[in-house]
Amino acid sequence: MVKTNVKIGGLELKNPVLTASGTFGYGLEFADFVDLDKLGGFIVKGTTLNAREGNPYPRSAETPLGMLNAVGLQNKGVEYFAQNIYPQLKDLDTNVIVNVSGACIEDYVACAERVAALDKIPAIELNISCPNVKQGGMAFGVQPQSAAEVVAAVRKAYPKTLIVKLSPNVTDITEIARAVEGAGADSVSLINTLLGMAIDSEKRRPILSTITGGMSGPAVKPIALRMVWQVAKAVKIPVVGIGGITTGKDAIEFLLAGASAIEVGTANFMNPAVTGEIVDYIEDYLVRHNMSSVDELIGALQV
Amino acid sequence: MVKTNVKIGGLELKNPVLTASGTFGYGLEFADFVDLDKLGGFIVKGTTLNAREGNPYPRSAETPLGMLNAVGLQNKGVEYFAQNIYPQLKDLDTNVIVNVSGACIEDYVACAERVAALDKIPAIELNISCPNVKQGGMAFGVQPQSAAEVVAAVRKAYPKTLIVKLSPNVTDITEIARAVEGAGADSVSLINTLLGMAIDSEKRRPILSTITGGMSGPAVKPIALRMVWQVAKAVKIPVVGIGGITTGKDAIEFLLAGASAIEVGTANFMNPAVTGEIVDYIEDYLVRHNMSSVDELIGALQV
Amino acid sequence: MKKYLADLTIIEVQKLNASCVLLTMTDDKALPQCRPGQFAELRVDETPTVMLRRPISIHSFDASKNEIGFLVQVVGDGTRWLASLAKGDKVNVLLPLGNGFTLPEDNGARLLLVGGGVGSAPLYGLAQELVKRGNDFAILIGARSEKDLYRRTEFEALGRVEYTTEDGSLGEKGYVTNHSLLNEKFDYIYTCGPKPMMMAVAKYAREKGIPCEASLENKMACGLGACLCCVEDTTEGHRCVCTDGPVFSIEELKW
Amino acid sequence: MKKYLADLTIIEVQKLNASCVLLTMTDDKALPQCRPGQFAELRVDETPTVMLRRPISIHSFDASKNEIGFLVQVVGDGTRWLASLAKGDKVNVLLPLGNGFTLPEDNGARLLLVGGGVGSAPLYGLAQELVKRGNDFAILIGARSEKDLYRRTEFEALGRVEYTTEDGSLGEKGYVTNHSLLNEKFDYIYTCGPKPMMMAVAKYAREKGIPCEASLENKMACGLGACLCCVEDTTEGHRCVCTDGPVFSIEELKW
Repeated sequence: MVKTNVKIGGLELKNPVLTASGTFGYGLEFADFVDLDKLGGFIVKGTTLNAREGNPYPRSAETPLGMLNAVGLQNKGVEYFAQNIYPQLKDLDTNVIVNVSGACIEDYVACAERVAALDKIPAIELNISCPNVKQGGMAFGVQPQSAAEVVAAVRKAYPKTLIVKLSPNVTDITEIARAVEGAGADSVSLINTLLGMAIDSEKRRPILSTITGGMSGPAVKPIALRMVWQVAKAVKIPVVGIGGITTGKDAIEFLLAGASAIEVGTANFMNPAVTGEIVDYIEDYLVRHNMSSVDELIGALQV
Repeated sequence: MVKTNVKIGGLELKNPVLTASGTFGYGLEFADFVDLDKLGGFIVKGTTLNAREGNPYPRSAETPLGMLNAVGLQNKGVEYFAQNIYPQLKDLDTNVIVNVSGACIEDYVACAERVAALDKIPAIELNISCPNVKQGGMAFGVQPQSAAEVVAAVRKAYPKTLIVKLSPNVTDITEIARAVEGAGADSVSLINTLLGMAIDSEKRRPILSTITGGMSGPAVKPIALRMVWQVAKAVKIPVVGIGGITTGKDAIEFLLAGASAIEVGTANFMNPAVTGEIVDYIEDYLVRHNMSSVDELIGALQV
Repeated sequence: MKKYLADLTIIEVQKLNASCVLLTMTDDKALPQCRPGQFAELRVDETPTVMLRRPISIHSFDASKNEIGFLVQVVGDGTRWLASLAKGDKVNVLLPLGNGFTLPEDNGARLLLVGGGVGSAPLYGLAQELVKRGNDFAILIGARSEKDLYRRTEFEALGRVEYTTEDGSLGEKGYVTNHSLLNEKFDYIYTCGPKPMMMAVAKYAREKGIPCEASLENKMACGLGACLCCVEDTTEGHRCVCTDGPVFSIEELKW
Repeated sequence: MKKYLADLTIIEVQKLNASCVLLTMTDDKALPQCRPGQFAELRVDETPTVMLRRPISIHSFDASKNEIGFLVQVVGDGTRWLASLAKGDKVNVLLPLGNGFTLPEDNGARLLLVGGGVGSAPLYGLAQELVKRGNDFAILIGARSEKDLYRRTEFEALGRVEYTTEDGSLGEKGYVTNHSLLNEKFDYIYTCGPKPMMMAVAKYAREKGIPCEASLENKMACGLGACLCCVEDTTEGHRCVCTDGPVFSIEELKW
C-alpha cells in the first residue's frame, strides 16, 4: 500500500489531488461522477464578502486546446455560502477549501474571517490573481508589495491554512511568491489564468463581453510547469500546481517540478470524472515505479 | 483589385505577411513551397556579431498545440551572413529583414552596423526577448530601462527601419513598448516566445537540455492577441503581430487587434506553404467583405 | 436527478442534408429517463482544435427501445467531428442535463410548438410526449428555405404541422410570427430556435397574454452549473442556462 | 534537390504487428526520385495533441510503380494516428528529405547493412538499390525478439540476411555486434537503429578500420534545416540531422 498523503501547511490531504476554483462548482455538481471523499480536497468557487453578478454573457471562448473565461467572480456572497452551501459540505470526508476574493483589503479580511468561523473549512485559497474583475483581483497579485499587504492583513485575521493563488501575468513570479511567503502565507498555488483574448474575424468583434479574459486548459501547461518549477526552488512553503492538468501524467509532471499538490481545473469540463482517474493514476504510478510514498515524487525531477 | 500593401516605418510591404525569425531559415529553404516574392517579406534567423553554436540537443519539445524550443541563437555570425547568405537573397523582390541579437549592447550595435551596410536589407528586427540565451536576450527585454538603452544605442548606429521584438514574459508589455518607442524604434513586433517547460514523467527528466525553453504555436495565440491589442492602443508606431498564427483567419484577427503586419512562425513547420495561403486568404477576405484596402482592417475591431 | 456519463454506441447515422445529421444512440445499460427539452453534452475532444463538449438537445428519446436521438448541425470542428461518426462508433455523452419543458397539467389546453430550423429539434421529443399524454397541440416550424426543414414526415406523423419559409419554398412565405396559424387561439406556447425568432414569439405571446416557454442555446462549458459561462441575464439576475434552463418562462427573461 | 509537398493516397495498409504498420502510398503525379536513406515528413495534425509532422524514413521506393512505402511504429499520438489510416486515405507528405546513404563507387566492395528493430526500415530500400547495382552485401538485423523483426521474407528475397535476438528466439542470441557474421571481412558498413546499437557498430567499425555510415533519428520540427532543433554535435559543430543528415559518416560523429 503506497502512501499518497501530503501536507500543505497544517492541512492534511489524503492525496495531492484538488480541484481549481470555479471549475468544480461546490463539488456537489460532480458527485454523480466522482466520489468526493476520494479527493485530497476541492476548492469551491470564488467567494466574496458581498454577492456579485459577475460579467455579462458571453463569458467564454474556446481557443486552441484552451479556453478563455470572464465570469468575474459571480457568487452569492460569503454569508449565503455559510448559510446555504456549507451545511451540505460540512460532513464530507475530504477538505473543502474556500477561494476568497475581494475588491479591497477590508473585503478580503472580512470574507476570510467569516470563513474562519466555519469549523469544517480547514483552509482558504486567497485569490489575488483574478484577471476578470475591475478593481482588486489581479491588481493585488502582480506587484510584490500589494500582494504582501493583502496577505499580511488576511494572515492576521485567518488562523487556519492560508494558500495564496498567484497570477502568471508577471515578469518574475518568484518575486511575488517570496513576498507572500514573507507575509505569512502557508502555501502558494499557481498558476491562475493567463490574460488572453479571442476575436471573431467574420463579425470583427471580441468574443468575450469583457474583450479579454483568463486562459486555461492544456495549452497553458508548459507555462504553468515552468512557473511551478521556478517557485518551488524560490520558496520554502509548499507549492500547489495548477494549469492545464488533464491527465495523471500531467499531475506527475507537476509533482516532479516541485508541487506538493495539484489542482485540476478546465479538465473537469471535458471529463467530469477526471479527478478520480488522476487519483488512481498517481497510485498506479507509484506502484509501477516501486515508490512507497508520493513524497518521493515531489521535486524529484532529475536535472 | 484590393490594396494589401502596408507601411512599417519606412518599410513598404506588398502585403502584411512576414515570417518569424528562426522558423523560416533564410527563406531559401522554403522556396520550393512558397514564391518568396509573394510575401510582404521574411525575417531571417537570429544573427549575432560572432558565430554561436547554440544549446545542446534536445532543443525542442511538443506541447498541447504548441512547441518549446531552446535553439539558443545558433548562427555563423553576421559576417558569414553578409558574405555567404546575403548574395543569395539580395535580388529577391521582397523585403529581407535580419533578426539581430546580442549578449551585450556593443554586440547589438556592431551587428546592426554590419547589417546596415547591406544595401538590400531595408530593416532589422532587434531581438531583445530571446529566452534561450544566458546573457542578453530576454534580460534586456523585460525591463523598460534596459530595453530602452539597447534600442537607443542601436538607433544611433542603424539608420533604416528598426523593429524591436518584445518579450511576453512581463507584467506590463505596454510599458516596455512605450519605452522602446521613446528610444527611437520604428515599430514593435510581438510576441516572442513564452518561457515554458516540458517534463518526461516516466524518465523524470526535463525534455529540453536547457530545462526551460520558448513556447510557440497555436496554443499561445490568445495571449499574443491580447498583448497586440494592448500595445496597439499604447503606442503610435506600427505593431507587428506574432504568436500562433496558423491560418488566414488568425492573421485577420491580429490585424483587427491593431497589427499593421503579422509574422507566421511555427505554422511553417506544419505546412511550409502556409504563408502563401495566408496572403491569398487576406486578399479573399477583403474582397468578400467589400473592402478596398487592408488598412480598413487594421485596428478595426468593434468593441 | 442523477446524471450519467457513458460511452453511447451509434446505431444509426441519418444524413438529413449536407450540414445536418441525426445520430441515434443506445447503450448496453438502460439509458436514464430523459424529459423533452433536456440536453446532453457530447465529448468531441478527438478533434485538434476543439476541447469542450458540445451541448446538443435531445431530439428523441425512446425508453422502450433504449434509444436516444441527437440532431447535429455542423457549425464548427466539434459538430463536424460528430457528423463524421459512423454506425458502431462510440461517443462519450453526459446526460440528462437541464430542466426540460413544463408539461401542461390541463389536458384541455391548446398548445403551440414554434421551432426555427434545426432549433426545432427538441420540439419533436416534446410532441412525442404530448401525443402520449393526449394533449391538443399544433406545430409551427420556420426556416430559410424548404431544404432547411428537417424530419417533416416524422413531425407530421405526430400531428398538425404548419411551415413558413423566408423564400416561400414551403408553407407560408415569411416568418413564423406572420403565420395565419397564430390567428387561432392557443393557451400555451413552447419555442426553440434562433434567438431573434424566439424573441418575436415571446413578443407575440406577451401581447396575447399567452404563457410561453423558450429553450435557450447559450455557449456552455461544463453543462453542470459549475463554470457559470452560459448565464442568461434573467429577472433574478445571471442564471445558468445549463441547470436553471435551458427552458425558461419568458416571464423570467429580459426580452 | 527539389522538395515536394503532396497529399499522397494510401493504397495499402499492412499490419506487421500490434504496433507497426507498412503504409504504401502513391500519387496521380509522378513521385519525386527518392534515394535510399532519405526520409519524409508526414503531417499528423489531425490529432488533438500532436502538431508537428512526423519524420519517417523511406522504407521502399518504386519509381516504375510510382509507389513509396513507410514503416510506421506506433510510439505516440502522431504515429498512432498514422497507423489508424486506411486504404484510400490521404496523407500530406513532404519529401524527399535528407541526404541518404552514400552508394559505393567500387562494385567489388563487400558491404554490410546493420539494422536494429524498426530502425532497419531504410536498409530495405538501400538493399533494393544495391541489388539493382549488383553490389555484394549482407544484412544483419537485431531485435529484442523474433516478433520485433519486420519484413523478413522481403529482406531475405534481396540477399543474405542474418539475425540476432536478445532472447534468442531467432538467429544468434545477443546483440548484432556479437554476431559471427562480423568475423567475415567487409569494406563498408551502413547502420540504422537505436543509438546504443549504432554506437556499438561504430565502435566495431573504428576498431576494424571499416568506413561506416549511420542514419540518425533526432527529434525534428521542420525537416528543412530551418528550425535547428534536430542538431547533432559533430566534429564540425552542431549540424542538422534533417538536411546535413540523417546519414553521417561515423568520422563526423563524436561517438
